[in-house]
Amino acid sequence: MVDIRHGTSEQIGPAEVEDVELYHPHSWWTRYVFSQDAKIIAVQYASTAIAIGMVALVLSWLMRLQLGFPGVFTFIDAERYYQFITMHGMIMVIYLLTALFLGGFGNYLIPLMLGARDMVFPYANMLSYWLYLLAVLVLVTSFFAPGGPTGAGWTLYPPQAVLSGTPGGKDWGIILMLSSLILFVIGFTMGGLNYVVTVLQGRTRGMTLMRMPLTVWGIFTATVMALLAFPALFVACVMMLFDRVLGTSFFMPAIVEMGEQLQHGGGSPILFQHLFWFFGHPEVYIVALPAFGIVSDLISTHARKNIFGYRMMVWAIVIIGALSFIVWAHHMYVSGMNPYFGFFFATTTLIIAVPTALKVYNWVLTLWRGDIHLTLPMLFALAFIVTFVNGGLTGLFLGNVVVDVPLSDTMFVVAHFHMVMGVAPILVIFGAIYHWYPKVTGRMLNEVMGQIHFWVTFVGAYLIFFPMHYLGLIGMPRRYYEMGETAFVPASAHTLNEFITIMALVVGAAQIVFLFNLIWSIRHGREAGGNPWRATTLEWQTPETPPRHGNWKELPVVYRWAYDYSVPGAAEDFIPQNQPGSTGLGAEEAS
Amino acid sequence: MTETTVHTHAAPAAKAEGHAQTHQQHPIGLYLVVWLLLFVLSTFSYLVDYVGLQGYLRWSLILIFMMLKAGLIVAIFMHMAWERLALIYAILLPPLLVLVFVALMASESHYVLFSRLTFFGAAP
Amino acid sequence: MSVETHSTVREPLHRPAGLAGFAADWASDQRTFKNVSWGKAMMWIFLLSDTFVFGCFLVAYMSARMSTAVPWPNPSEVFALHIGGSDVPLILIAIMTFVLITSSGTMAMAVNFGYRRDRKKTALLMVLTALFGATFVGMQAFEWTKLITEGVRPWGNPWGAAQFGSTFFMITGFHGTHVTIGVIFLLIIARKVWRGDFDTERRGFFTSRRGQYEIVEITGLYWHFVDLVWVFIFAFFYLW
Amino acid sequence: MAVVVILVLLAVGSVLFHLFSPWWWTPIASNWNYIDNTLIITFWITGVVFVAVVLFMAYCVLRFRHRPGNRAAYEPENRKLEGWLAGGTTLGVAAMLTPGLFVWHQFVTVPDGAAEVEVVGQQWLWSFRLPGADGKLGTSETRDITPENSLGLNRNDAAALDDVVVEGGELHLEVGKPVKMLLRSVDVLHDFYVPEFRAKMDMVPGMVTYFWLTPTRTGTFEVLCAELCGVGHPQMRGTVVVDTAEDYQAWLSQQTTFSQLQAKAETKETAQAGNAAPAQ
Ligand code: HEA
Ligand code: HEA
Ligand code: CUA
Ligand SMILES: [Cu+2]
Repeated sequence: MVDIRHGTSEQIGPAEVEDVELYHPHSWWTRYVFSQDAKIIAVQYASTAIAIGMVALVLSWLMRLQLGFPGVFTFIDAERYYQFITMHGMIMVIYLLTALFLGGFGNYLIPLMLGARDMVFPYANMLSYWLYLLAVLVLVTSFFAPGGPTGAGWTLYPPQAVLSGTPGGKDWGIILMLSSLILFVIGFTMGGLNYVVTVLQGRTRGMTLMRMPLTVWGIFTATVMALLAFPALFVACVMMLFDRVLGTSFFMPAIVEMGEQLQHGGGSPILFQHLFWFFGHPEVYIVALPAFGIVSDLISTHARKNIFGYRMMVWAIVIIGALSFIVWAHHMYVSGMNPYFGFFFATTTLIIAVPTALKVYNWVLTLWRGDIHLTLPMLFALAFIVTFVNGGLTGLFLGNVVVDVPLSDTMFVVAHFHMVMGVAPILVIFGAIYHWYPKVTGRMLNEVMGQIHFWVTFVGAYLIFFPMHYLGLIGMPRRYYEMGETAFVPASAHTLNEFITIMALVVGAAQIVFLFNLIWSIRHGREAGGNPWRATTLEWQTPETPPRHGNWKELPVVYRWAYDYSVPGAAEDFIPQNQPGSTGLGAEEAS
Repeated sequence: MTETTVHTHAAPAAKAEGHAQTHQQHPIGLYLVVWLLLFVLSTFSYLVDYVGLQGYLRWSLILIFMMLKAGLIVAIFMHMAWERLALIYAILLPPLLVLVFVALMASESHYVLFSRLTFFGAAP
Repeated sequence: MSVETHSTVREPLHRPAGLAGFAADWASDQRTFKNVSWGKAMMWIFLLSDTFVFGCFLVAYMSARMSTAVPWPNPSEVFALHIGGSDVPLILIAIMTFVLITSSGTMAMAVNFGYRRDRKKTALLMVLTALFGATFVGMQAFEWTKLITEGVRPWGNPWGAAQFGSTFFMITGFHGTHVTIGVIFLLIIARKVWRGDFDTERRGFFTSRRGQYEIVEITGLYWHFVDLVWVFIFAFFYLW
Repeated sequence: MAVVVILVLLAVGSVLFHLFSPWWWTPIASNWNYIDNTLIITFWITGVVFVAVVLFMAYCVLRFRHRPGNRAAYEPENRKLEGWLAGGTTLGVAAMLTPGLFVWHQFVTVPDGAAEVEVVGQQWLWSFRLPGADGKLGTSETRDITPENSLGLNRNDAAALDDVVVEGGELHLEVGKPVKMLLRSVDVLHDFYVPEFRAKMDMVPGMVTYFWLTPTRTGTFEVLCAELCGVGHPQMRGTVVVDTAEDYQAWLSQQTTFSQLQAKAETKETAQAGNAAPAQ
């Protein structure tokens, strides 16, 4: 065993496996298109995710236009509206966040941060991306299929999802949606196995699990969860596909649709909900844990201070991951399931608040007595904490079963999950891009554009979603194409809706600044050098920037944990993980 | 039995990646015994149905034979018995989550059935 | 203090066994699963994920069966064969079970001979395994045709709950697919063994990685898993 | 520096917004003010935590922002502090959960005296059924649904014949009398939601769900559907009227029972048959 925080070469065992020989691309195609280099696959994943994410963003504007100014934009009819929210939700959660965090950041950072040359199975890794791309394309085709994409809501609840009362229900929409999801799961499994095995079996000498940067911990745990949660989605999709095309009755009881008796009978819609949320709840943490990990590193690096309570942080991530498999039915408090489940799931759900809370505390305690550089990544990290705490706390309302009863399926829920998922992790993504862009391209992103982007996005997004809670409190249901004249909704609420819409458009515009920055800086950005943030983790210690295929000339050896910032007695205020010697090891606290 | 794994010819000679591993090599005789056992157990569980046992006895027998078979396959044929605990726990613990799922869904199904029998007339 | 360069590969430190070993392994650097190759680790974790897939299928089946108010067809009659003037319950399924178990046995031996670098025996045993697997799939096909001719459809059947047909076709179908894929892989690997790829460490066509006899064990893991799943299907679908 | 200002503004602003914004729940009309109370408790606890965390951050940024020559402290962990924080959080969570679970227990245990009312959802309208003289609701069956028998009541069930059927009309409830809402759907998921009652529950085809409440004030309330059920979802509205005892009886007496509906249907058919006969 090696001490978490430091070690000398004597304590480090010999290489257990021989250095891999890399796959050497022979042509331009195998080098840049069908590349097996994790870093290139990462960029492919990220660009695809961002591209499709932009579509989802545009959809959100259209939805907001309808909600803010009902009846003004006549081309948005009810059918279209439901297709928009469905695609918006599904794309954002699965095809943007999951793909970007695991496929994008996972592929880029895991091998670099662990001192590996590449993922353990580059070929499967490549297949993973191409299957993901295929899934995205299938999803996109559904926009052009007869009947358009499905409008069943991203939860795809049957029977509604496969009936004619819903857009795409009896057309191609739902079929393409399910197929796309199935493809995504298969593709992801290929990549996921790679990430997990690389973390478990592909680390460099001296890199113990307890020396990994929290970024890797977050992505690793999320991937393990994904490998165990996606099967439920896969099964649910297969079964619904059969209900739709083969006429089976897994989720279909006897139904009279618009006065006509259907052939189905005996199935249980609740079963689908359980399968979906057995996947769905872990899924929301799958997009949260990588954010937790990344933000920890951003804060630590830019506050020039070791992350506070590293072990606690690791255990919190693991415990959250494990618990999240036994809380799924908190999405079903009012679904008509066995009401006594409420006691069990309310308890497990609120328990999760404790490890999560500890993470929050440790983030802010890392700032305490730090040397805070208000760089863009740091700003986004701070913004993340605010929005995440806000969204997480509203989660406690919904988790507390009785309180969920009036709030469920109202805009309060929408506000909750946007704050905690639609804003917080997205802010981390931005911070992370500002942080690692120099490593990927060798150049910094433009600071001015960055500042604009940050302020508008942070303040704007908060102004969009904080007031939205109160619409839910009034009783405004979600997934309403238009409220119409409703006695209990005051006129002022409609004004608030207009305000939210305007903010949404403003924030959206800021994203365009960001995208422009991404492209502009590739050429015109300031030269970054190898380690612009003076960070300790291995990815900043590569011989070249951007790192070449294979990452290292000679594999690095790790002598210390990832957080030796401002070590007393050390010359610099950071000590890279691969720097030997016992300068200010903080051995005192170690024990 | 763990020491079987320890004798590894990793060593300086370690050539390509795979070579640093222990080879899961075990007496053929053992395989044959397990094979035989699996046959017997399968026959038993088949007989449970053939004889037409019912109720708890049937279920306990079915489950016992099932677990025994599963155990043998995993432990011997898949060499789990000779793996180190690190792997054994990593693979065998997560499925417990499925058990939780099964338990809750069993109760849920009862609830649905109860509701159907109480409120619906003829069978749906 | 000499920082040893990467190339030196010393005899690995002796590792404690049991729980102490568990802690040591997880706290160690480089590899958590000592003496487990990348490929094998990958296969194990994949199987874990696949366990959840079949787990969910079975949960769905259980829920459907427990929550339907319509009587469930009695498998031991449905799957009976008319032999020698009398109906023998589940006989075909029993035979299928034995076939699959047998294939597991031959597979286990193939692995063994593989590590003895006995090319011929290994290849033969793998082909034999594949044959048993194919037989299993064949009998499954027979079973399906039999049921279909008797009027079982995914959306209904003459004897009771519609979910009987749907779950049957879905679960056995999914398992059958796994077996078929296994057969294909077995044949591919058998060919490589026969050709001696793993003695010459010939590179894979796609992955351009050196071939190892260990791939036989990895394929074996998958194959045994397919057998394992059948154990549960047999108990829950046919015997319930 | 701007960050500090903004953070403080966010914390303070959020609280002020909560206190002074005109947007708050509608006046309650049922016994579930327990739910409101639990919600208030949660608001206070979480509010305090939110403000505390954000202000602490703001302070840190102000106090420890980078200045030339600064150096951060080296403080890997502090078991004691982390222990205290964990404990405090656990308390806070418990303080919210415990009352919650008590109220939930009330929510799922229907009082014995509760009268049964059935709500039937379909795309996209509400129908209601009340027990007749026998005080029992008869069994139903989606398969039995026909134009004449739009709720699919079971003709062979004596208890069903005298049930009062309200197709697409208003539901009337008696103030102060606990009612058990039995929820049924004939096509897709719906959700019976009356904001003033606070309670809501999905209606699931193929089974019957429920919740109970006691209306506490008379008035007319709007029923909304709170589970996506296709394009008509937002138009799926209904009306619940909470009456005094006598108004309620007056309304009840005007409703038609299932058997009466059947009779009407019969006569129609025979009439048609009569007209049809000479035609050939
Ligand atoms: C990143 C995604 C993410 C995350 C992290 C969370 C986190 C949480 N969520 Fe959320 N949730 C979603 C995404 C997410 N959620 C989505 C997408 C939906 C809607 C799906 C749909 O229907 O479309 C949803 C819906 C949802 C529901 C269902 C609502 C309904 O449909 O009726 C519930 C109910 O329990 C819930 C609860 C919680 C809880 C308790 C947490 C907790 O994990 C939060 C824990 C965090 C904190 C508590 C804050 C930090 C703590 C402190 C600062 C200290 C606290 C101190 C004290 C409590 C004293 N969420
Ligand atoms: C990560 C998830 C995510 C994100 C980022 C968003 C972003 C937004 N969402 Fe959405 N939303 C969902 C997930 C998300 N949403 C889900 C799951 C649903 C439920 C669907 C359903 O009911 O079935 C939903 C539903 C939903 C509704 C409810 C519809 C209804 O119930 O009637 C509304 C209404 O206002 C809305 C609005 C918005 C707005 C204005 C934005 C944004 O405009 C907020 C402001 C913008 C940002 C914070 C920046 C985001 C930038 C990008 C996404 C660009 C891509 C990324 C990079 C360039 C790196 N969304
Ligand atoms: Cu009915 Cu929504
Ligand atoms: Cu959840």
